[in-house]
Amino acid sequence: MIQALASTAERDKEGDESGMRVTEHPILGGLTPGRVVQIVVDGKKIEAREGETIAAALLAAGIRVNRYTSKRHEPRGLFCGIGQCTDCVMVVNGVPNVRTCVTPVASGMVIETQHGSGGRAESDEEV
Amino acid sequence: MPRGLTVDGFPTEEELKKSPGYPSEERFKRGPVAVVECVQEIPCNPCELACPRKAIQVGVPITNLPRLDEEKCTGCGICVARCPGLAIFVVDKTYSDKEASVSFPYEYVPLPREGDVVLAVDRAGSVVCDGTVLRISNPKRNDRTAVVTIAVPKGMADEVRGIARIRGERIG
Amino acid sequence: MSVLDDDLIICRCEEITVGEIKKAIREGARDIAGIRRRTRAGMGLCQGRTCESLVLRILARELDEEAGRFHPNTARPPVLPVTFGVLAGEPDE
Amino acid sequence: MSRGADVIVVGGGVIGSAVTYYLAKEGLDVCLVDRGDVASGTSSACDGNVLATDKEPGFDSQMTLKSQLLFRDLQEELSYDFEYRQRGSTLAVEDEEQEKVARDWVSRQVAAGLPMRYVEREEVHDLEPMIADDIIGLVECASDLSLNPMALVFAFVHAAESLGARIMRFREVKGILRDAKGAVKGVDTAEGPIESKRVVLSAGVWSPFIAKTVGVDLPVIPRKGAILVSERTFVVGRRKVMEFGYLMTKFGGGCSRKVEPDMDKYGIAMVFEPTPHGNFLIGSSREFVGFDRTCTSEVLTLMARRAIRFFPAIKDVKVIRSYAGLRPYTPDHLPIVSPVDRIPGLYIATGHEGDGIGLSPITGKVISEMITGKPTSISVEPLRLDRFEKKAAGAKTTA
Amino acid sequence: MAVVGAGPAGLAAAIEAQKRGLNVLLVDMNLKAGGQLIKQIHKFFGSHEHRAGTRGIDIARDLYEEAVSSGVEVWLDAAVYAIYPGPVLEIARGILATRTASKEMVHASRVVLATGASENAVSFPGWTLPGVMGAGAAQTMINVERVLPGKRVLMVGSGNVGLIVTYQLLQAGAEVVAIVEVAPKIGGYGVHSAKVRRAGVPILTSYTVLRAFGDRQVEGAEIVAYDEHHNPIEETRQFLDVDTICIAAGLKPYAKLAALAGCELIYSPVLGGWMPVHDENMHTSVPGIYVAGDLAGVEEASTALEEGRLAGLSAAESLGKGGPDAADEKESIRERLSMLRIGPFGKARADAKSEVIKVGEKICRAG
Repeated sequence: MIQALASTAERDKEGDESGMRVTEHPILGGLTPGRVVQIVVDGKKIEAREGETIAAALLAAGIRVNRYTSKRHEPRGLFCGIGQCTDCVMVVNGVPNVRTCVTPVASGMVIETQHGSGGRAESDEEV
Repeated sequence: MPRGLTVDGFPTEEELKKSPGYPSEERFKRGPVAVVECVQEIPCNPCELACPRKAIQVGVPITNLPRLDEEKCTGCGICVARCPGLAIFVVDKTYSDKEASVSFPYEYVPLPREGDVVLAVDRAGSVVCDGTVLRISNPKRNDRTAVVTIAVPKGMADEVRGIARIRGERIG
Repeated sequence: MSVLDDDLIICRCEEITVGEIKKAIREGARDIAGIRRRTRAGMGLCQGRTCESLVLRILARELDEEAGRFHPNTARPPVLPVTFGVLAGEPDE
Repeated sequence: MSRGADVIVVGGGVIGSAVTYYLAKEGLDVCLVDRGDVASGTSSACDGNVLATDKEPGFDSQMTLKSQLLFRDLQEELSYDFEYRQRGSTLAVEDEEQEKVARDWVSRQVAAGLPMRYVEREEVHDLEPMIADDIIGLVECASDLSLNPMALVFAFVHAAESLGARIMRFREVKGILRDAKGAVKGVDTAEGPIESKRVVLSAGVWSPFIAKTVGVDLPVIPRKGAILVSERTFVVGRRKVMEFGYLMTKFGGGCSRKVEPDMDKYGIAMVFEPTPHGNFLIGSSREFVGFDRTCTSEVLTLMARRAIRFFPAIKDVKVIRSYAGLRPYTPDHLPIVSPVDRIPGLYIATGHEGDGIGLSPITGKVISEMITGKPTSISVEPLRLDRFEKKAAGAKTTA
Repeated sequence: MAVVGAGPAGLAAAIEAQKRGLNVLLVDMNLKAGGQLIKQIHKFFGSHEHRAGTRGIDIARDLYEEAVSSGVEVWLDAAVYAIYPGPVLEIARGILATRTASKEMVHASRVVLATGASENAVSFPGWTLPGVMGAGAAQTMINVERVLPGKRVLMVGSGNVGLIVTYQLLQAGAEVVAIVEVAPKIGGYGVHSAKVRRAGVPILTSYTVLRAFGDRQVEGAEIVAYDEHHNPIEETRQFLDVDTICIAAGLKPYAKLAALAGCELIYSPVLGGWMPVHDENMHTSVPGIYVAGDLAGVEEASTALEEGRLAGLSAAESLGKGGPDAADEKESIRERLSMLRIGPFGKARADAKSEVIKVGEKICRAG
């Protein structure tokens, strides 16, 4: 039981403040160190593991809202996780509607919460 | 009031005793034995191949309920980690004067350690008594399914089927 | 049953509600395509991948028919979003 | 046997629904019959352009202008929002050769009373910021407008219903019934006949099959047109933009385009139309392939390529869907809005090709005027069915 | 031959056909091969032939290696967005991992579609809030990405997916507060339910989720029990302190590509909804196009594997490359398939499948 305490403490040490990373796993084993890349989310620098999806990196950082809808301006996040429902889309490197659940992070990637269609104006009616 | 596997999610005593994988009380008296808690006809038979003594038979079709040949079974426990449904246990009601031992699959981290006093749970996940960890076995052939053996008061041998997971919250 | 509140969103992309779908049925929609044309349910980025089966269930219930009577929307290319650039098939400069 | 009606309208597309609306407005008991849902054929597979700019100067463009004025009224009359937007439209001119034809086009249209002008090179990007750098001029038409075609059908249908019209969906008309004297007495449907002394046939490309049941040959054939739909995205343009070469694909001749041969083979011409929902539609293609409504790889590829040529910025915008519709083509590009002289009580309203949406109000109005015996809002002579017979006869004489 | 989808069915089809002498191209839109197997960390059921007792992730790895070593050409990050008569596949390569995606046109004389299934949604007030997600999405997060989707979870649905994902959430360190099941009985295997019950997770049958609470994300859920007349029992209404709601309401075949290819569809509630009609060789109504796996009716991964083999073998046979054992081999695959469709859980699927094949025998001429 003291062991368990230690492993929780280690989590925090690794900078996983939200405690969302699955560092130890009975089947998958310990989380291999892996290369860390920096991404920028809404202007804030965040560390991500190379190869993971944007959605995973955000969840690990405690970010669950990926976008706000056009009509009701409601928050949306990860839903299907397989690139089908397109609810987790964000503006990535200036491109709107990028499916974050299937798109891997890359060093220096600039990610923004998407509002509506992510365009420079919501629709031509609102110009 | 037990409502059965499909409502409560775990088998009742009656469902278990009706199944061909459940040892007789006489067999329990003679030492460790496998308890196969597989009471639904599902297409699955690794238990059959797991046993070196062919003490578990499924046969054809593979939806047959596993049948335990309690004379052949030595309670070695190889089948415990091989059952994909984690539905096989080894119970030794002769472990000591006052205690029985129960072996069960355990796929969580962290693992308990030998000698730890743990919270033993029944099929419904309720803590029913303390248990003492006797063994943790996790050889390669188990493919990451550890088998934990704990000692519990003899009267709990038919109830205890696991331990409460060791979690951060419970520490201290 | 509260889960059928008219205000409940069914099409997550276009934010179309149960109420709007029921209204479309009252106005004559008899299939998924008819609902889509009247409400935009299924016209968004995901093209109905999430809501199609929900719309199908509402149709079946409102019209008291078997779900299997309602055909899915006609499949048309592209079945998943692809850029004009890729579709145009021109090599990148 | 269903209750009869003053008029039966066959076909619940935009033309049939407009006809139904205008007839109901005149107080007639109208019954609209469609084998499926309303707005489920060609009117659900088109764009929402109401353009005068691409019409032949003269009768053709005048008729559109009249229709555009009717739309202004309809916006008030119809309670159902059909996403009416009058933003005008532009035609993109690629080179000096096109420029010459374009300037001539503008002057002829202006002479015919259309609010058009030629936009010089310096002003091109003020009007269309996203358009390709090498576009040398634009033809602008201020009166052109856009709307949602399916919503327009629903708007007509709802208004007609509230005026007492009956809408019979999912009832297939098998043929037209005549009395002993040869006059119309109703229609035959899968669920039995419906009586009426007047029938308006407005079933688009499917009209000839029904007309044939009374021995009428309609020179209407399906011409397939495909459309690409984008995701919701940034503002690429705020109004309709077409390539000037579109006119060439529509009418043929005039001036050439510098395009790969397949572009002309499939009649590809860029048509850009923003919707109020944040996405845009890309057309267009023109093919005679019978009743095949599938989208083909070649056409979609070429349409995407042509669209990028005019709006390079959309290269990274995603296409989420395509569809194709069967436009009712006639040999002289004018619709048939006409009584059938040989069969008293039978009227034809079809053959609008790509202009059905835009011409639906004027068509509906004219048919209602014909049936109620009022003077028609526009001259209907050029729209008469017998013009084809006359032409055929004329051709024979000349030969 | 081209195979669309590198899950168990697609991989098996590709291996089988390649081994029999076809040149096989296997395409998948994801960055990793294996389909849903890459998140199946549990040991599989079935028999020895189906590699029962092996974990899904290991089966995925082995199948992929076998495919590559047998000579199958594999394109990952390759999304088939259209299929035209020919059949010709139009593929976008490099959408996910690169910024310069390109288009590839592939003409194949035989195509196996193994596009799998997608999760059914359940709608309730608040279901659009971040934190409400498919059980599959949560499973991907914990087992592939190694990130918790949340710390306190309500699972909606007690089918095998709901039960297994519940177990795996526990393994990853999350709490599952409860499983609610709208039906009066648990949907999945008893061994799975017993496993999560032992771990202390209550399974509430005849219960439903009424709403998800939260402003920007899930902060709680309200559940209620139903009586036998489907009326809520007010005194059972309760608030659960959860940050995540997982929906496990079954799967539906992902049939859009098959439909675009012109395959006749049939509605089978037992097999997940609309799916392509096929004959006993997995051949569809479109000459040269085969289907396998969840697309051909939602079942287990073991079934998908066998169907994939059958489709690959049938395609090879139709090109004269079946080999001398083709008929026998097909027979034994069919036998193994029927073994997977017996018992109380398999019977309904067996019946539904034979209904499909009965229709298929009429409209699916061999390619």
